[in-house]
Amino acid sequence: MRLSLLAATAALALAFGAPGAQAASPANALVIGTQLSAVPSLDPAAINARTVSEIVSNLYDNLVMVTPDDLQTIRPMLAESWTVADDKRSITMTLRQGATFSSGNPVTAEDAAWTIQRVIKMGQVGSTDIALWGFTKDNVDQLVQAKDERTLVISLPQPVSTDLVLYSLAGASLGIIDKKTALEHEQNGDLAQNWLKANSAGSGPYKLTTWRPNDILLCDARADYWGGAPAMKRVVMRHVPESGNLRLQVEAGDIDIGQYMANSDIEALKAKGAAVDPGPGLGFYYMAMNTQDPDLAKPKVREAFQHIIDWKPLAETTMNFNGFPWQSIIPKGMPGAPTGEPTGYQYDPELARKLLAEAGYPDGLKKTLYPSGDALLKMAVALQASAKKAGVEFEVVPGEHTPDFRARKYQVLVGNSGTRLPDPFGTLVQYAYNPDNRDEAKLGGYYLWRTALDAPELTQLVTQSKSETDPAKRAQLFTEIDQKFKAMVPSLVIVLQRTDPYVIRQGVSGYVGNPTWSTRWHDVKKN
Amino acid sequence: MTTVDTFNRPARFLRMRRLSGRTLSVVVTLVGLMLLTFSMGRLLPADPVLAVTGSEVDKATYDRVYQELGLDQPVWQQFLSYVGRVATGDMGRSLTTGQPVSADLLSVFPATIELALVAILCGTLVGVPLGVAAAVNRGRPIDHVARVIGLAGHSVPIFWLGLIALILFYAKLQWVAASGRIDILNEGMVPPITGLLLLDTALQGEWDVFRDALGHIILPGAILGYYSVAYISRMTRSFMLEQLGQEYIVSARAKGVSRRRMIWAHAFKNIRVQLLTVLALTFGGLLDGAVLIETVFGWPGLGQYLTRGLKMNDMNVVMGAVLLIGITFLVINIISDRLYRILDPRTR
Amino acid sequence: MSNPLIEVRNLGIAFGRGAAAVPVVRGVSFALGREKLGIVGESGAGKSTVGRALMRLLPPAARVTADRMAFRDTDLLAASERQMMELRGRRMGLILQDPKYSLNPVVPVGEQIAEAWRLHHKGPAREARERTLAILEAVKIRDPARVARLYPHEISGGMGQRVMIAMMLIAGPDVVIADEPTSALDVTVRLEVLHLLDELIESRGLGLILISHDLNLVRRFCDRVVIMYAGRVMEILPAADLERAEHPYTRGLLASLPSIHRAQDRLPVLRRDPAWLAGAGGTP
Amino acid sequence: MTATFSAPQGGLRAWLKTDAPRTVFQSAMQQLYRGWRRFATHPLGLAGLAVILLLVIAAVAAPWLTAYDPIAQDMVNRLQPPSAAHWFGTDEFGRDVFARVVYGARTTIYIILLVTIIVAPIGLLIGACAGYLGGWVDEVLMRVTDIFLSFPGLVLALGFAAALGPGITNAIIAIALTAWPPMARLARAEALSLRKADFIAAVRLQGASKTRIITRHILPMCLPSLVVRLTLNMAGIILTAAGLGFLGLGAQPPLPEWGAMVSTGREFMIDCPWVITAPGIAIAVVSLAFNLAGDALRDVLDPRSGE
Repeated sequence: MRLSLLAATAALALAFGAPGAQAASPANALVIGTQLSAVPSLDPAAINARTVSEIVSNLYDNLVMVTPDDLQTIRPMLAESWTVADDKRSITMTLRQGATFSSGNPVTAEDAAWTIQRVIKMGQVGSTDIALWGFTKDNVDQLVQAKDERTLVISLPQPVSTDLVLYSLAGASLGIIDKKTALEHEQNGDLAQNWLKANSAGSGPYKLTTWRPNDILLCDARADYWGGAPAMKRVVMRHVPESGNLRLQVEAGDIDIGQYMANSDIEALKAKGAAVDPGPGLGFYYMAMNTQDPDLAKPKVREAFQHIIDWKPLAETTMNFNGFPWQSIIPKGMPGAPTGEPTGYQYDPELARKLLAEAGYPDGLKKTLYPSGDALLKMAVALQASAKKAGVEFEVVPGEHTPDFRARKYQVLVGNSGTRLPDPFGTLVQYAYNPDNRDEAKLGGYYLWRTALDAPELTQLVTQSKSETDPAKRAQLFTEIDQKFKAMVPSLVIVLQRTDPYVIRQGVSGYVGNPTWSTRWHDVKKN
Repeated sequence: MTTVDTFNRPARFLRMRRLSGRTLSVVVTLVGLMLLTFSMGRLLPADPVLAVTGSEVDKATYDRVYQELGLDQPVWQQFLSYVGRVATGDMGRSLTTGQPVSADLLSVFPATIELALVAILCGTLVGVPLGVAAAVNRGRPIDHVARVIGLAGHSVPIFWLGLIALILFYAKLQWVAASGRIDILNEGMVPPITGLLLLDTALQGEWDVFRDALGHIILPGAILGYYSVAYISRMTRSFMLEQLGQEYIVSARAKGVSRRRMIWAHAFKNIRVQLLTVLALTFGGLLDGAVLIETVFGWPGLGQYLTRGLKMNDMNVVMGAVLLIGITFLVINIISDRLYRILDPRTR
Repeated sequence: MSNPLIEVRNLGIAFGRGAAAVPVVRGVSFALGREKLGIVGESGAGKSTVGRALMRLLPPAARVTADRMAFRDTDLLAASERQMMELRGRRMGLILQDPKYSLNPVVPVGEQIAEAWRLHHKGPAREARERTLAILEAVKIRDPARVARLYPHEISGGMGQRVMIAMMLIAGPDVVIADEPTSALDVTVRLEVLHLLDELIESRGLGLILISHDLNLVRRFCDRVVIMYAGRVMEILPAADLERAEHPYTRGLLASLPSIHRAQDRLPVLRRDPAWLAGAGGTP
Repeated sequence: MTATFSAPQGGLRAWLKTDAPRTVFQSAMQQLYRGWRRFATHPLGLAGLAVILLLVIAAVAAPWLTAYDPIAQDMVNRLQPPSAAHWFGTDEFGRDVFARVVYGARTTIYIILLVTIIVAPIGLLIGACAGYLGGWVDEVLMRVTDIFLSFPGLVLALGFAAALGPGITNAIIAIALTAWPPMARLARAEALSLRKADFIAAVRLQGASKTRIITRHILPMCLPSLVVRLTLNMAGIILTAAGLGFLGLGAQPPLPEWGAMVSTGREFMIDCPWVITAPGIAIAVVSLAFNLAGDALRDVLDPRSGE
């Protein structure tokens, strides 16, 4: 009896001692450590989050694309060329020859038309960017048609800047799907939604081999890709929830790219020679105030709240890789965006106290503060402390509060936004657009609506910027919107512009984070 | 001649009644489990309709789905339909993974079972000898040391221990892997039979994949095992003390039996069955520790699946996972009772 | 007493350490030849303690001192644990009181008997099995093959004690210490087991120490008797001379025994004399 | 006769030691004294008790032990290693870790007291009623207990905590909901063994009602083993609270709670280990202390359960 126990311990010790040299990530495979927790589907039309957009943009090709270094220039991809009609109400695109899906079927204009129609008909989060141009379930079949094998015509129901339409076609959700293969797996008219959740039918450089939610994603390269076989034969995305664990693996060389890492781990890896792509994003960290709350409805209170956020040390320490100070609703570098350091509101507890007293609250205010999710908790705690000095008492309630934010059931909330449209209109439609302020409208997609602040003039200007086709006029419109937004003491206080850092192991090159979240693996190399 | 008891009821009838008595209590407990998870699901602040339709939905579809889910029916009717659905294995669809919850549970549960089994093995290999040593040397320093080592296992926060072990055994010594159940090279190489990687690879003779899987499971398993050492060693100690005081020990020694044989071949042989029930209870307790360990080691198991469900207010996941854990607990207790009867000659 | 099997002089046993030590046995001396020696006394007189001390089976807290405590020429005090292991079972056997507790409940009785043999004799399992069946027959158990497979809770008290005897005799000891061997049995079985024990002891020419609180049993069954009281030996005398015992304690004991021949309405109660505790030592 | 508390000859020791206590109070004190004497023979038990006393002192005397405010942020010297100024260093918001551990003791005491107040009465009442009344009452109550027991503590607590929402009080209620079943089981076992006791029959003969018997006679008898079981389980309760804190369902920021501190501190564990070490050790030491004290207490209060 005793012997068997000793034998078992010895066996364990032997195995324990020598599981072989830790297999560093192989030379021709790229290993990405990330969070795969909230990925309900790999269907391009059903997704808009960052990580899954990256996956989808490597399984599927778009008609056109924008590269990380120049977000304004629209470049050809599956569409070789395109022309805009004189009345600017339709775009005719000519598809390239020789591009094939992973099933071997050739990529035709019919696949492109069907894909766009499908996105609109499904009407899920993937359609937000393109639905803005007026496409609906009823009109999309007539408006988007394949003239022949290689020609696709897109007619616009309303006057819209064609650049905006093309930008939305570059988004991950508009990845072109192999119509024939998809329809083979359609289940009672669901446009193959269920099948595409865990399978891929695209023409991208990689095809899906294994997908286990919250665990692992395996994609293998296609040697016959029309844009040339990618260097990395296999790409693995591994779910590593613990940042410390991920950092150790990057240090040990088992993982090449680290995403969603804690700032201290990024700093440590940077010090050890890893490259850090700051990954500027098209979104902001903001503090939202629900103007249905009687106190927050008063502009003077909102003005005071602009001075309770100590954003300098926040950007330098707690959130140093999560964003840089920014106070405009137009992303930096975009047409109409201010230049230089933000000069608007500074952290000034005394001023805030004075303003609150003027607004009728001599001994300050007490409100609940919701972080929109766990990632925002540390920002909420920092805000809680800095606001205390200004006489504002915040009770922080941790948890998942995005649903409350959408349903206007909150007082003060800190959150972050993101969009994939590389055009100011993308953020303006979120922050300065509120066509119908009634509760029944349920326009949860617009942040301004969530704060219940009616701004008809701003809304009108934003609609105008959508249809304005002349670039110079659009830039002037954007600046005007930005100034008017600041002038009305908005219910959304912009604190930082968002950055999503990627840590890239030494010896890995060609991995560049795309602000529109269509980060492509095609050019990644290892030496 | 059928054996009858004092009220001349045939033994077969008695056994049947006792069996039915026990299955009745099992069924009642099962329904109780579902009542608990159902009410827990209802209390969760998430709106079940949005879980199905996604957050942007117009009034019409909202009402249609509301009706479809039967939320308009009285609560007890909803509970009955819930029990009906669960009986057929339909636990609804998960918000976070998009898959039906029952499919998710099938893929995550073997990972936790395997982790718990390795943990129990480690916990026993350390806990039992520790308990025996403490009992045999009662009162002497080794007794106190054994108790502190055991209790420390239960007192030290498991996630803290996990992180420290990672730094030591993974970062510095490179002995083990850091996360996941297997290296990406071996991913999908071995067709699953039981879903337990160690077993599947061993059965199919894939020894280096086995060693790789072992390298991934040994650290989280050992730490989770250490978490259960306190309970196992304490129970072993009290069982052993009870046996060492028995007369048959004196008669064994009078026969000239060596000390070691007296401890293991005689005293320990008597407590093996009792230890079985202790291990069964420990298995349940391990599911607690698994919840934390799986987060630290990125182990794609039931624990992580449940905590993510709770964090994302994914109601179907919470109800499904908690119910599965409850049922596992129940099954383990039943099996340990049955084994207790079979293995102990006195009650056969 | 020519070369005795066991010789004990001025044996003292105390429990606990230093000042807290509680003396249980003081100044006991006696010798055992190939005879049946009874040790009798009230419960708590220390007779079981003496018996177990001889085989060094007392719990670690016990302190055993003696001028001499030897089995033949082996000094039992100085013997190493390894030597004692060889001696126990092979040279000296111990029969305990209640088979329900003194047999391992989860091991078949045959196996427990065979173990006693295999501990001291190398050899194939077949031989141990044969020896077991032989000894079971020697203790008059019918159908030994079937009984060997049974568990202790499946056999009666009488049969259990026979198994106990078999277990202790299989290795061929020279001395058997029987600690209240029949107290747990009902009266009818008690005599059978005693005769069996007597027969085996006589036929194999062993030395027996029979520890009991039953004066009548010892008087009829043993050659010599050691009377113990509060850890001391009051008197050692041949069983036949019990009626002519000199020590007041022995006479007091005898007087308090009910007897079929003499009708007595009130049995005299023993009056304890502290003087008995003063001196120590009885004749060897 | 009324006992006047006269100065007994030979001082307190003699008063405690005399074989003939004159008042109920004196006999109770004597029992306590004898219990303490037996408790004092356990070195580990004493160590455990010492740590628990330390915890209470730290909680009560927190403001005097450290000048720092556990909540005030001081971003300038953020993540400073332990130094003369900050004995345990500072955390990611520049708060003094030593102060947060000391004030964290208050949270832990709050958890312990609240759980005890909720768990002891529920457990005792359900157990005693089930044990004493028997029949279908026993069957129903025990089924309910079994259902709660068939969940590992943390998992059930997680479920309730998520349902009730974050916050230390909700977390404690969740923990209490999972901690009462073992108490009920224990009280039931005691009540079952007492039900047949003669003195209970005697009381019943005097016409005492069921409730009176349970409350006045059965409950007090269950107290000793309940105290022991509660002390032993307290370690589990503290760890469950820490587990909830780790998963973000425990205390709301900025309240200093050891589990939450370890959870947020784990982000800096590799570079600034002191942020996580102090609260980690605090959790370990306190729960170890309760385990050791519980073991020693078990010896004193119900020796018949053996070692």
